[in-house]
Amino acid sequence: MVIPVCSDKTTPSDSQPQQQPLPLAFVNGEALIEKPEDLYIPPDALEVILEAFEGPLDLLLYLIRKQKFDIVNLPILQITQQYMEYVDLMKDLKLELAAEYLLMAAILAEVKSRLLLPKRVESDDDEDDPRAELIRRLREYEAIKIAAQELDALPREERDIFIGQAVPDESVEPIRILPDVTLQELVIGFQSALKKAQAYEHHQIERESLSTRERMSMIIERLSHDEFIGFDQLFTVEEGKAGVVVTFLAVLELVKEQMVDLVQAQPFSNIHIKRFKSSEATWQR
Amino acid sequence: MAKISDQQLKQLVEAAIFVSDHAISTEQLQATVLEGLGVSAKRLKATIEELTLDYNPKGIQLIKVASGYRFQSMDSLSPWLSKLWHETAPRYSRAMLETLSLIAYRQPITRGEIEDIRGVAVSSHIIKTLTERDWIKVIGHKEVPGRPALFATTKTFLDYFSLASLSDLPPIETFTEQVGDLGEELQTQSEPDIDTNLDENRTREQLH
Amino acid sequence: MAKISDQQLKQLVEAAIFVSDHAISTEQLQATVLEGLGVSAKRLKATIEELTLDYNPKGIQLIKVASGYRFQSMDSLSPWLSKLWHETAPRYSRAMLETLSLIAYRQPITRGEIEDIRGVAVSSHIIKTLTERDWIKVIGHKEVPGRPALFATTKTFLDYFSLASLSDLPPIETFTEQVGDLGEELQTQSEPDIDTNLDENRTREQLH
Repeated sequence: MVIPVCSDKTTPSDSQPQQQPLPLAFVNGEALIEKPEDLYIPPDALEVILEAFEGPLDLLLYLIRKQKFDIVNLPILQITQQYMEYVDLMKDLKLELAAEYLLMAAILAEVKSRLLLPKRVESDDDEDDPRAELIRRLREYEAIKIAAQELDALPREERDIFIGQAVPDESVEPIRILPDVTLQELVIGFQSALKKAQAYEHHQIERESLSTRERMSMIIERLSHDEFIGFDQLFTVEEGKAGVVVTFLAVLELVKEQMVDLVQAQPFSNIHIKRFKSSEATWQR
Repeated sequence: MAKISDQQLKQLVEAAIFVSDHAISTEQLQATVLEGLGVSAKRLKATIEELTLDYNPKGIQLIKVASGYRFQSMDSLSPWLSKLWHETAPRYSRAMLETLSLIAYRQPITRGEIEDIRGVAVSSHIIKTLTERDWIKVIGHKEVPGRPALFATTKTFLDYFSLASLSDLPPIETFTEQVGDLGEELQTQSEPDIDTNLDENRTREQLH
Repeated sequence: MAKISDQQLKQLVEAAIFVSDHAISTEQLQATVLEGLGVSAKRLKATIEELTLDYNPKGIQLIKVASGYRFQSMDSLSPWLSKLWHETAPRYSRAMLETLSLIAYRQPITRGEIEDIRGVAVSSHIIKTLTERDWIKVIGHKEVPGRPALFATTKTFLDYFSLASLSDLPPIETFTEQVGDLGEELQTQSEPDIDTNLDENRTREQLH
């Protein structure tokens, strides 16, 4: 465990048990060590002190620890008396007195009155001690109070620990996540493009033309300027009749668009196709 | 790169931990910088151990916190390093620290249970601040009337205090010695092994 | 601390450069972490030189930039470190989608033909983006003056849209009816026909 660099020791009830008197509070920068016996404390200071208590349990613990009382043999009469003095002071100072303080006063009074009752002889174990529940709560609270101090003392970011970082070299480029596009967006895109093109309004595009268009792209990719390719190489047997028809239509379309050249040696022989060369073109624009 | 040499692996892991914006786990390393390099878990572990040793004498140390590995300054240097910033580190009120401790040590815990132990109401402001800092979160509801929220601490909380798991919190037994024989009572009260179980649950939950 | 050992000085300088939010100059080091330690400029320089050498074989390097010193990852590690971050590109503009759809439905098509239909120029950025994504490619040139490139879609395009072939694209007859409202919606909500797909609105976010 690392020794904490700094820890807070400013609150009155911060005390570890059986320690030297710790400051009750800091008033105008000066530590207030002891509360005068007659409980006279300048009102400003008292306010600071009382506000520093985290609640009735904290105040009780403070009283117990300050008087070095044994928590197991809680001297309930003295504690109740001292507690009530504080509560009265809080009232006098018109501090916003949380209901919890009054509740604790009631609990203390109840414990006190039960202690005054004659003890039953048959059982004198802890269960019957009217203080037991109060003692349990005090202990439980004290454990958490110390746990909080320990936690505060742990090395922590911002105060004791600083994170070491290096910058990535400029050549580090985040992986790009490209936007998603749906088929529907594509369709809508096409539709809106067509809407714009008034000239195309009458144009009916048929399903068939799609595969013809695809085949056109395919054929152009396969063809070179120099070599002829046989028509039968532009479709596969698996495509059947439809493949032949589509390929043929695509070739016709390409011829029409002056993108390919055809050669057929004799009727019914294989057709040979190559890319159209501009030098041989007789195009007009 | 099908193969990566030990030296390259060490450089890559070192650089990745340094340039990452947060502490980085071995799983995250495998899923990002080591993707496709076929580095075994064992080899990665050995690399990290070696790096930890390399940095031991240095001003900056390789530390495992709850959400992974990071480099952080040596504790002993903090008085000097803190001069790098103008602002002083935030201080936390006792009420906040006590509430946080109760959630850390007694999780899962309801606000009512916290109030019972502290003997005072827990202000909404505290719960809000702790939640906003991402130190605590609601992990469920207690099946009692009103179904109050059950609070637990997060990995961010552990990271902030440079802890790898809840079991690294100062053991509550050590202060019970000072408190008296409270230790036993505390132990019987708290549900058995709840800390460890919970920590594992949350680990799974928080992995992105 | 009146005196500081060489080792302590090195640790302190090293940690300060690592934890500082920015590159830090020797002047800034002297004014903050080294304040009151009486470290001469010469001694500090020697320390930094030693640190630079120490980090030479490591995954990160001590670098001097205009505003001071900082640690930076080795450039050769960049391809792997890049995987730590993801950057989300902005959604495609309407111009981009229209261009892509025209290439898909009317291929092979030249840029001029796309412009004729859309009535506006097609920005080079659109063609570049679609080409980089490997959705379109040049499959030849049209034998008209200027020999414009003929664009067609690629296999990657078909794969992305889970199409076996272009004939699986939704036939136009079926969508002309249903597209009605959607198309209008798209038109009303979309920005003027300019290409807003600029890289500056990229978001850079860490992966984990």
